[in-house]
Amino acid sequence: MSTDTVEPAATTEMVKMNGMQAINAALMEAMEADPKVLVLGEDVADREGGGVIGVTRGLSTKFGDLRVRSTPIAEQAIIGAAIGAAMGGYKPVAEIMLMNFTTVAMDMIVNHAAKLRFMSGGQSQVPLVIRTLTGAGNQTAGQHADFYEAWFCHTAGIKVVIPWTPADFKGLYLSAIQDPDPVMIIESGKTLFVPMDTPVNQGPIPLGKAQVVQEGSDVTIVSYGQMMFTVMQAVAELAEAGISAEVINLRTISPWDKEAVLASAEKTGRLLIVHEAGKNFGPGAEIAATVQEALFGKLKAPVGRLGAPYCAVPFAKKLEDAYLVQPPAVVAEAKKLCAQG
Amino acid sequence: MSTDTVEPAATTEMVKMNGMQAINAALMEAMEADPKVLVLGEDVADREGGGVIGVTRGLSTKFGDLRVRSTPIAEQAIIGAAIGAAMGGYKPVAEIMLMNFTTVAMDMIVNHAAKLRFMSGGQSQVPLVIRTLTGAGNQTAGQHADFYEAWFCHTAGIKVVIPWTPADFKGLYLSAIQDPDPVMIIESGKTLFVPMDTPVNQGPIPLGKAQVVQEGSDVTIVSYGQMMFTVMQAVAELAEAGISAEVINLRTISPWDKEAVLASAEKTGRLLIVHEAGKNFGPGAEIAATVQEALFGKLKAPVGRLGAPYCAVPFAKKLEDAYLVQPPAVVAEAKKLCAQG
Amino acid sequence: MTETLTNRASPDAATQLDIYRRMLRIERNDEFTRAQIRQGRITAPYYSARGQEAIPSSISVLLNDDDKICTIYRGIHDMVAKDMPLRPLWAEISGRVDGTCKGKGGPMHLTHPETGVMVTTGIVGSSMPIANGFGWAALLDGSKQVTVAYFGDGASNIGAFHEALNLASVWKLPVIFVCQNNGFAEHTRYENGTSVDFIAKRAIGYGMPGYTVDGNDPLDVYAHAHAAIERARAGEGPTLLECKTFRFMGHVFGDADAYMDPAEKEAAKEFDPMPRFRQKLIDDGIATEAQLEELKAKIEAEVKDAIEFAQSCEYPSDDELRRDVFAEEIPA
Amino acid sequence: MTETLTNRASPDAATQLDIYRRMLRIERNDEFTRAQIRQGRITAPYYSARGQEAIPSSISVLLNDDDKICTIYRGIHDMVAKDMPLRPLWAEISGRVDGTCKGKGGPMHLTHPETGVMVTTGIVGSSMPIANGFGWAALLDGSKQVTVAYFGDGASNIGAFHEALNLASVWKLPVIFVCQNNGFAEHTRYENGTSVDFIAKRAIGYGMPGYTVDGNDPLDVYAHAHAAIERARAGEGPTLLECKTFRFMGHVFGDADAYMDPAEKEAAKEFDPMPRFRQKLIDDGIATEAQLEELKAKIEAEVKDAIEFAQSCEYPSDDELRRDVFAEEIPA
Ligand SMILES: Cc1ncc(C[n+]2csc(CCOP(=O)(O)OP(=O)(O)O)c2C)c(N)n1
Ligand SMILES: Cc1ncc(C[n+]2csc(CCOP(=O)(O)OP(=O)(O)O)c2C)c(N)n1
Ligand SMILES: [Mg+2]
Ligand SMILES: [Mg+2]
Repeated sequence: MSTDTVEPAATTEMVKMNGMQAINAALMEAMEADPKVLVLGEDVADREGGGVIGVTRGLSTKFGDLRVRSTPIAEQAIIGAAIGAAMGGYKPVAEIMLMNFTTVAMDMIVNHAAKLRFMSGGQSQVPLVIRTLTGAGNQTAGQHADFYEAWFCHTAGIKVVIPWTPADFKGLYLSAIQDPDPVMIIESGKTLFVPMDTPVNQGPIPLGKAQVVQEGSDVTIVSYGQMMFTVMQAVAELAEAGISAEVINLRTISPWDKEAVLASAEKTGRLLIVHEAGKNFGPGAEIAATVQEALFGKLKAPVGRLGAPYCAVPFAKKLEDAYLVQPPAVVAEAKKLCAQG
Repeated sequence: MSTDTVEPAATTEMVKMNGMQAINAALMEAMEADPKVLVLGEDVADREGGGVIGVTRGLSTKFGDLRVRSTPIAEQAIIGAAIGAAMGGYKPVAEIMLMNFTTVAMDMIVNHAAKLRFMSGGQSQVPLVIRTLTGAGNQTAGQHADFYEAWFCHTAGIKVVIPWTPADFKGLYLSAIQDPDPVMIIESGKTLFVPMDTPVNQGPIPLGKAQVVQEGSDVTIVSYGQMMFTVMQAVAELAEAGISAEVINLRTISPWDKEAVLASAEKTGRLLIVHEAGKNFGPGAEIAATVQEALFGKLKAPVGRLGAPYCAVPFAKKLEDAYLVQPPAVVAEAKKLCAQG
Repeated sequence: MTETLTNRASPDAATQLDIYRRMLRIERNDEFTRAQIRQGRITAPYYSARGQEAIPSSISVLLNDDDKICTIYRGIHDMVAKDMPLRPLWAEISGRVDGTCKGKGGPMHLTHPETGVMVTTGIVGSSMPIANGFGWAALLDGSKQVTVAYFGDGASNIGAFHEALNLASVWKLPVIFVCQNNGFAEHTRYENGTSVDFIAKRAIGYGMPGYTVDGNDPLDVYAHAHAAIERARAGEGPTLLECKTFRFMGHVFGDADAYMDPAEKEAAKEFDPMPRFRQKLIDDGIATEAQLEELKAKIEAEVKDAIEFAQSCEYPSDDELRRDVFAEEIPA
Repeated sequence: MTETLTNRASPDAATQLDIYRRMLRIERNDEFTRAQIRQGRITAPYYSARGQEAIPSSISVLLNDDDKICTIYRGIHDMVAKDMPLRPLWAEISGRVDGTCKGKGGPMHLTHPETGVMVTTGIVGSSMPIANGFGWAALLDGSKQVTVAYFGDGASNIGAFHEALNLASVWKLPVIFVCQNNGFAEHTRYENGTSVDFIAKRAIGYGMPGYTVDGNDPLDVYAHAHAAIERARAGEGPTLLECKTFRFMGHVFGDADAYMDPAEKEAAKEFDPMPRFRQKLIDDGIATEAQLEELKAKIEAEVKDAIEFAQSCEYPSDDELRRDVFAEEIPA
């Protein structure tokens, strides 16, 4: 499905795995290679089942209970401990079980993790990875499925990554863990569960670089996380309708790959951004605002954005389906753009 | 200085007051008129001096210690108590001393205050006002001066207001207190301290409506809060250079007055947004993204944005000055736009 | 251990029967809920409170309709104990527009103000700070209303617990903090996340009474809840009740309990409040076997009626996404 | 009251003198800082710790350079007690590029890793969760390092305190939680924000030792800090020390103390640790008046040198806004 034009695959030998397995493999590899890598979070150790859905399974057994620590339910304490350990020379991977629970750790993330290097004039560094999971689709309703990546993109000093494929997970985790600065990795709903072909020896994928998944000529579609599945469905339909879409898997939302997006939008003359986060003041706004400025007069249509409506995530399946951007909406919006210019 | 084309002044009798006095007057008036209005926050009662800078002075003496309550340092408890009291039929005005401290109350604000009406299918309402203060300019450095309005604008279910003049404060507070939904009012640095002519009987100013402060023909400048002072200085300089700027004081950032901004931008053909919040993924991005779409092909120049650079607020005065958008930057950007089209 | 109550109130026979009625209504409702999910008839994350029935039942007999509760994702038992009607409850967890929240909230965010079910939160610890606000409102109203904040043992380790209990004590709020200590926070055993042997001891740090209670014994819960509610209504302030119990169905529906020693669950069965209290009522001559069977039949009929009702209801229209965000509908 | 220490360590004469040296360095530095601000020579929000000198001084004599502290906006005394050099400190609060944080952090965010000054936070309560991380790192390193988390009495009411103390206890971290209880949180008196008579009692809720200490008495602070540090180095876990003291200069520079009864401040002067401990050293023959005057002169010279140094330094270039955001400079 994917023609990766950004970096060559590390190997041609492929294996089917899902996102959870890829994260687990990345953590295993990183912890083995570097004794400074740590893992902490609620239920992450094997005594507690290696994570509520098993992503960290096997780590504490292999690397010991001091490097892989289950925590009380106390997200401020989790991120605080990770910050201190990071400043103390370690590379902690801290889990906040769901993204909505970052709300109780915002001080630690925003006022401390993201700022300590700057406020200390470079004396401190906080090489911390925050893992968190979110996404609608399982009727978990208003407090368990929000995408707040826009908040963290707006916060100077922390990088924001949202992988799509298992290869993304493996490669982006490997890079994030070795990055000298805080990185938040948002695991997006079904990206954890869908098995996909993955290079056996997938190595690091650079942060800040987007992946051109498919080249096209009529419209550029930028997306990330589980919305990529939606986009790929839509793109197949668009192809049948004779519309050639270039698809970009953004991977890192902040700092985002302006070069890749601008190059593609300039080429196709049309850009559509699709994300699960709310459209209003959402991450797509920054991309649209940047592109309209950089390519003023060169676009055939205004930059389009699709995102969640302005409301909490609803419970009823019917409403949840209406809440999420679905393939027909992507198709319709892309066609609308292609009808212009 | 201002030609208010949005609503007529409530009276022509004017008095000089500053923002603090205007808020105090609004609270006095609202509490007198409606016994359901409450005030809570750290040090807000007169025993504690009526607020660390005295904004709530006199209220507890007049309305009693049960309606005006100083709290422990516990922002989750403050917003939690305000939510419960609001659902219990009251109209609390909760103070979070500085905007950076909203980070410890994000769960209460985002997962609860903003969502309870929706999640309860309309059974609950949370008529709550959150007051908070922020803004660079006093060398309070990295953890005391951030503008995070973009976070709350991105959060469905809470309105975000940033007043500029004392009249704004009086009028917007009166409206916010009577609004049936949560409203965050961000008090922006020197807007509290600069005395300005204010209608003696300033009544409510509607939320969601912008104010056209000055009409112009070459470029529209949208701003709010203390950045309005910067913009007004720049506009005077632009006038000398023969550039006629239309100035919009946005007042409510979410939901923002699309109609007013689009009408003005369509008229002048050029739009510049100026805010103190970080430019990257900032509030201006949403406005720019919306306008480029609505006015595609009708603008003479791309939508311009000015905001803080991507870093924490620095301490040294010299760096703080470089961090803040200054009048020359506004002038330069406006001229750049006016050189196009 | 923690504080000992001196003046123990005892429920009379009728009250004991009322407690049991509430327990059975919880237990039957839970059974039917799990069955419906198992059969794929409803799709919803479900946190069974099987085993914890005695706690809210013994408290709710002491509450009026206008007394309030703030509860959590594992809270349907608290609502049912508060006599929330089952039809809007089932319609809600079935995602129907006649649900108490029009299908927008679902099982983790059920509310029903008429019976005092004010807030159900999915965020650990967040029931407590909000409960304080209802307590403040009661003081302002000059009413004698009390508010119960339910939460789990794991929640006693999060910041919101601390802030809420401190504020409630300083403000002398009429709030009862009820920790349903089922020994686990998701997969983590009590002692691996909690630094004190009895959560009730934390009350010392807030200058309020704290009691560790046998949460499987309705009489023990009743006695302590009675004292706490009296204290709250008298304007003397909050109380922390730690009710020790067990959750028999794991954390969430589908949880295989792999982190738990099966012997532990076996051992806990001996203290399962349902058969024990039933037997006690019979032994004490408070009810006959036949009467209890009749009660069960009545309750099951109520649950079945609610399920049928729910299935007959419409799904919400997509316009609902624009409603209840604000009081005023968001324009399309 | 709270727990009583049985085995009290006493500082020898040299150590007492070292404690006093640190106290005097704090006191002199504070005096000069306030003078410079008053004269408009530096512009910075300043939270004087005048009155609290004994606490970090009596603790720091027990610490090594590689032991760490995490402190707060009112924390320059903690840094000076830890023997942080004054030149980079003054350059920092003067906003110069040779400041320890290149002028980017200022007085509320000073750090100096070489002397173990790791974090200074402006957010109430936030020193504690981060201190735990250094404690965890020490366990991983297999070192005997300890970390001291300083905070105020008001901070003991915020969620981060609770989460941090619970985690530290469950993980048996080598962290000392030192509450400098000066009786006020901004304008709020202790008892109007705090629900317990002694903050040290909260340690009961975390299964750790908690002591209420006379924070104006270096010997009392020393004895308790000694026990806490020993315990931490022995791998037995954290301790909560509540050190009762007074802040003589109000909350922030410019604060007129209107919320405070002037008689209260007057009464507190009797317990001002500076003259008291000085007199004690003389009375006990540990130092002569002349020696102490000499010490004072030496310290004042050091402070003056630091001030002059700071004034000779350059301001940071605007490019600094693009540096230290990430390890890699942000492109212009
Ligand atoms: C702030 C926050 N962190 C984590 C979670 C995920 N979570 C849901 S329930 C739960 C365990 C709670 O345990 P306890 O308080 O004992 O309640 P119980 O489920 O046993 O009734 C956790 C960690 C959450 N909902 N909120
Ligand atoms: C989370 C948060 N809320 C509020 C404030 C504002 N504030 C700064 S200092 C202070 C008082 C702190 O009192 P205490 O902990 O006793 O320390 P002290 O200042 O007395 O040393 C407050 C409320 C803050 N910095 N952080
Ligand atoms: Mg539990
Ligand atoms: Mg204090």
